[in-house]
Amino acid sequence: MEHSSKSSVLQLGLLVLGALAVLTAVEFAIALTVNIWQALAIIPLIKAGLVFYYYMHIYRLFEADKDVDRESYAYKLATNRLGLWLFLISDSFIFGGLMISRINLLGLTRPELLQVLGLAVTVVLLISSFFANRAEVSMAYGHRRQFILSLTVTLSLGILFLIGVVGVEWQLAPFGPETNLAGAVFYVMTGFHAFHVFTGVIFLAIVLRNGLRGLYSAEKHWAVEASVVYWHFIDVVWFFFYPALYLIGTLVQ
Amino acid sequence: MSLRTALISRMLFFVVLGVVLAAFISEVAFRLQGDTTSRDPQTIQLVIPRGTSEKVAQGQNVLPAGQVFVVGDVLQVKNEDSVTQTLGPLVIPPGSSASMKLDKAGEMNYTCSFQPSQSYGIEVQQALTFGMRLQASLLAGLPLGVLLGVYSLVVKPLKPNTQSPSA
Amino acid sequence: MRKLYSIGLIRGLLWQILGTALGIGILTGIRLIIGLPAWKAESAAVFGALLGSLFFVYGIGAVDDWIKVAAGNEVHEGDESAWGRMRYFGVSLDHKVIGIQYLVLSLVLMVVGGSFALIFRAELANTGLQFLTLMEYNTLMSLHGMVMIVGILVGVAAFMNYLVPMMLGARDMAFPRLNAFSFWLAVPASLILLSSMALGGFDTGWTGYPPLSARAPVGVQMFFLGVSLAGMGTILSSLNVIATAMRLRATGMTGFRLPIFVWGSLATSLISLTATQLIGLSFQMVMFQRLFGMGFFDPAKGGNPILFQHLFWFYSHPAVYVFVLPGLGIISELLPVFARKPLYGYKWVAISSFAIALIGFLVWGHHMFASGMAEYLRVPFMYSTLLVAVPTGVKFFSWLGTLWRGKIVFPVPMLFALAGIVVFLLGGLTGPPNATVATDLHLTDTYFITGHFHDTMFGGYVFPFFAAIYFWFPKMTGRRMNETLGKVHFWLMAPAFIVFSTIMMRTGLLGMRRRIADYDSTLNVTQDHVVMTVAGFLVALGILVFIINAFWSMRKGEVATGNIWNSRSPEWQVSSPMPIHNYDVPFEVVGEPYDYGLPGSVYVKFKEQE
Amino acid sequence: MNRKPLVIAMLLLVVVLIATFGYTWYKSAHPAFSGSLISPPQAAYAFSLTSQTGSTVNLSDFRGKYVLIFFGYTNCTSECPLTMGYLKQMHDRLGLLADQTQVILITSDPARDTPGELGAYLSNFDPSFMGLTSSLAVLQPVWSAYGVTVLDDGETHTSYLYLVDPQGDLIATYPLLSNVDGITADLENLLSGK
Repeated sequence: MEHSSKSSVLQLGLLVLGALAVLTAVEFAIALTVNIWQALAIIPLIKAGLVFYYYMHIYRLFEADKDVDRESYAYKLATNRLGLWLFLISDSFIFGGLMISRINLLGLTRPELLQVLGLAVTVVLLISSFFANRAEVSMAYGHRRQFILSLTVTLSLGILFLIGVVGVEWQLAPFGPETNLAGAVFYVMTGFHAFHVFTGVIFLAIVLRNGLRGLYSAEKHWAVEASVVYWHFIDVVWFFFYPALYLIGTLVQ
Repeated sequence: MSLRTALISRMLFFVVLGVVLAAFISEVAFRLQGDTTSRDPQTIQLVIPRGTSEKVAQGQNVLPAGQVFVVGDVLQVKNEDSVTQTLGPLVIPPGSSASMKLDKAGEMNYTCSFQPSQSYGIEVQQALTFGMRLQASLLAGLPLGVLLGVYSLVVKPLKPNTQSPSA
Repeated sequence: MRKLYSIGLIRGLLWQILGTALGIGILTGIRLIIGLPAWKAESAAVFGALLGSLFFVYGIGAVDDWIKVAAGNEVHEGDESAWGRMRYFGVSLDHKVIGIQYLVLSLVLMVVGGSFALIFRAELANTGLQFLTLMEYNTLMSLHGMVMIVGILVGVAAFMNYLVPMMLGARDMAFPRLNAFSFWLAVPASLILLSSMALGGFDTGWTGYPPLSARAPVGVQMFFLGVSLAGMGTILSSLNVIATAMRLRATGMTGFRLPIFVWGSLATSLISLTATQLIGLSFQMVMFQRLFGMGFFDPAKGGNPILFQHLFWFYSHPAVYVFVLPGLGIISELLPVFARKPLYGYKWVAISSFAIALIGFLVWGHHMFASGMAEYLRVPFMYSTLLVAVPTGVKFFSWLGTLWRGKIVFPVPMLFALAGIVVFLLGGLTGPPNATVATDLHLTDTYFITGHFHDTMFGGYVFPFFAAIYFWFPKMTGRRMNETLGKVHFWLMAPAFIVFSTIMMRTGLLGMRRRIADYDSTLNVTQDHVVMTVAGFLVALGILVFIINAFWSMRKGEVATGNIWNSRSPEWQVSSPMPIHNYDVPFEVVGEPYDYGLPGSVYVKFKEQE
Repeated sequence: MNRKPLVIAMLLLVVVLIATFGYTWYKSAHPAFSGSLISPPQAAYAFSLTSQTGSTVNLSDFRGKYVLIFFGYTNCTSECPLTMGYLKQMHDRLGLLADQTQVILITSDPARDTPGELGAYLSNFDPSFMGLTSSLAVLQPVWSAYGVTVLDDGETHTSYLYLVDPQGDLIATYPLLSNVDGITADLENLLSGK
């Protein structure tokens, strides 16, 4: 990132957000009009790819070590990145298993949910992801005020998402976990995801607090990067869960 | 070409190779096997001959009590009798024909008007489709390809310094 | 009292009790507030156990450093050498200490699980029910399975933790705190697993298939929860191993100069890192079904019990490779040392571990031949299953090639390694009949499967495990284990076990179903059961000898600080027991790892020697 | 950071869109008929019965409309209300196209189903639905013509929906309680001339 100026990086982040927004809109439109599941399965993959590259900087994993000294910060940082990504891989198997269960149990039907709310929380999480990226970039360039600002926005949007799903959707849903299969699948999927969001919020809150106390610098801010990458991962999971729960297929009678 | 891309393309090549091999073997075996339920869905006609209703009224059997189909078959009932006949969801006016698509596997007993027993048995079997054979080829081909791929790394290393355990 | 409290383990247990009580209280309170009937044993037990395990991990101090970091303070690895023997009873960040802690926990669990086996083995010695009720039998039988499996997982983690950093020349694992955390998660998990006996037990077998497990007594919840928690621990520790092996290798240690054991550990960790999540998920889904009435596997609600089997076996088949791969690695480590010859076909063996692991992901279906999958799809699963025999065969070939014309010596570790090969061969050869659909439909759910499974587990894990203990005991303690007692242990255990498993398969072929408390006397297998029981107790006796030997040698064993096996592996080039931070001077890898007996060949070169 | 991936992603999106709408166009160009077609179409038995308003109604009055005929009775508790509910759903989904269709309920229980009864019953569903009854003598031939067996208590034994095209020919039948999507799609396709 060193070879490009901060403004250009932020600009790119905004561009990516725009692309993600377009993709989401298209997704929604397809669901409302022709509702072809193949399309609704491919679009999340595209979104995930964008986030992996631009927000989660997956390519950093493959950068050769500049510094071979085992005790150096750079080397440990690379090791930490590897560890975090290994954890994400492992975690993605849970969500993969949930998706498989959903496909196996519900097929091309979906639970009866509030479309507006679904779209709203999705957008909220998307924007929070953008601000998370903004926070990390700002930190990488040592702009602390902007970092704090963006991180606060991310955090509050994350909490908003939680309220939207657990506080509103769970209460308004016309079924309980025991009512029918759709209910069971809906609550277990959103439940697992909401739990991850919750942990992410705590993580971000800790980072924010320590950021306010000025513990991070442009050179050393692994905690910031970790929390932000984790947050993006949660967002990516939702890319797949949103169509799976709200869009694909016909309503369960 | 970086080491990573070299490795990925190598593995991809062998996975494809494995799947092709598996598919070949599977298809050959399949042909030799000569499976009966593997035909494509088609339209099968059932003709109700003239005078059926009278015979049925006397309790005679005119038509077989049932028939076997594969999923996707279309059963077309042609009514050459003088009265309206029914079979399950079908109503067939005289001299006309009606058809239904059998897209669920299982055994059904439809009520009908052209059997003394008032019922016609329809057994729909899951056809051994190409899709399932493809699935099978993938299930067998993937591990085969992986096996060949990893051992190829020993036989012909990517580069001298390349067998890092991430491979 | 204060002194007692300062011991981490005791502190942790106290906190766990506190947490469990608190959890039960909180849950009951919540139920009161939202106006449900206050007392529901099931949810109370689950929530209590969950909170209890969290409290344990907190109480023992496995998360203190993270809390400090979160609070924005600096953390340092304290000097633990001062603690002396107490290090083993509390949180230590030293991978060697954690490895030994794992080892002890593993032995304890396997002794417990084994004693369960002895109990119902005695019950089975005769037809009819002697001294167990059906429920007791089922509980013991199910727990024997899962306790042993957890024990094996822990044992695998033990050697991966102890050996991998040493063999790589690393100072410690990549994430020491995570390492400690994942171990201390395993302790409450084991306790919860065992506590299922107190809560009515369960009668599902270790597989816990719904709908049976959806109706079983509350004990099954503890079983699910315990396994899920243990799974978390495994995932984290395997993450650690992968990161360590990829990042902390000594200079010059390229992929094909890695010790075979590290290759095996990598393959193992790859599986447990990813697949373990799915067994956790499947178990949690059944827990939710029981707690919240979700209908995943309940046909009455449109659920699909087969889905559970898919999720379950997607982990549980690769899991057996998790158990055996490190064991096979240990065999490959020891043979060259005692045959004084290079390991035959090193690269092929190294890659074979990976091949087994990767193929293992795609064969889970062969556990479901009898449970209604599309007939045509059985064939590819059969094929891929049989394919696993190829890399395994490569390993056998390499072992034989290594022994061929070697100057073989037979100390106890070598004996166990050889026994491992023989027994694993028995297990391996009885595999294909189970993999072949035509025969499996007859063999499934008989003692033949059980015998096959025990052969693979003993040959692939138990014997190499003991070999490893006898081999690396001097590294751990600075004293070597008593040879004579070791030989007694071996000659009690190995023949007895081979008789045991062979007879087991015979009864299976005669029609003895697995997992049943009683059998028909007209099967004419009663004598076989008697023989099995006797053999089983002989194995147990051998292990008793081993335990005595271990405790005795720890104090009075012959002092062995040098390279007593005259091995090339780096950890033997420094004095035993291992220095606190492994290598005071880093080494460089300059040659092939297993070139035993080749004049002038060097594997590791310490910097000081330049 | 290069922008290539972004461009690729957008291109992918375009591809997906094209594929999606190509696919839907193809589907709509080749509609599948979910009812069981009767070929060649037979002239539907032309009846003349009394509607719930008391006026006399002939099948020929509905030339130019697709007519869905259903035999049932107002005391029926299971199938009939469900079917009428489905038909109501269909009617609503068709929207403007709906007035090119006519739903007719012919009673199988003239003893109890007076025009008033029918009117009250149908008012639960849709004002445009028409309920027809008459004397047993008049109804008998209608029932037999449509292959409907009526038990003494007025319960129909085998019951279907009959689709009559604008020329007054019987072109298709639907089993009762068949899902509403099929019927609706068929009518939409027919009305939009596909």
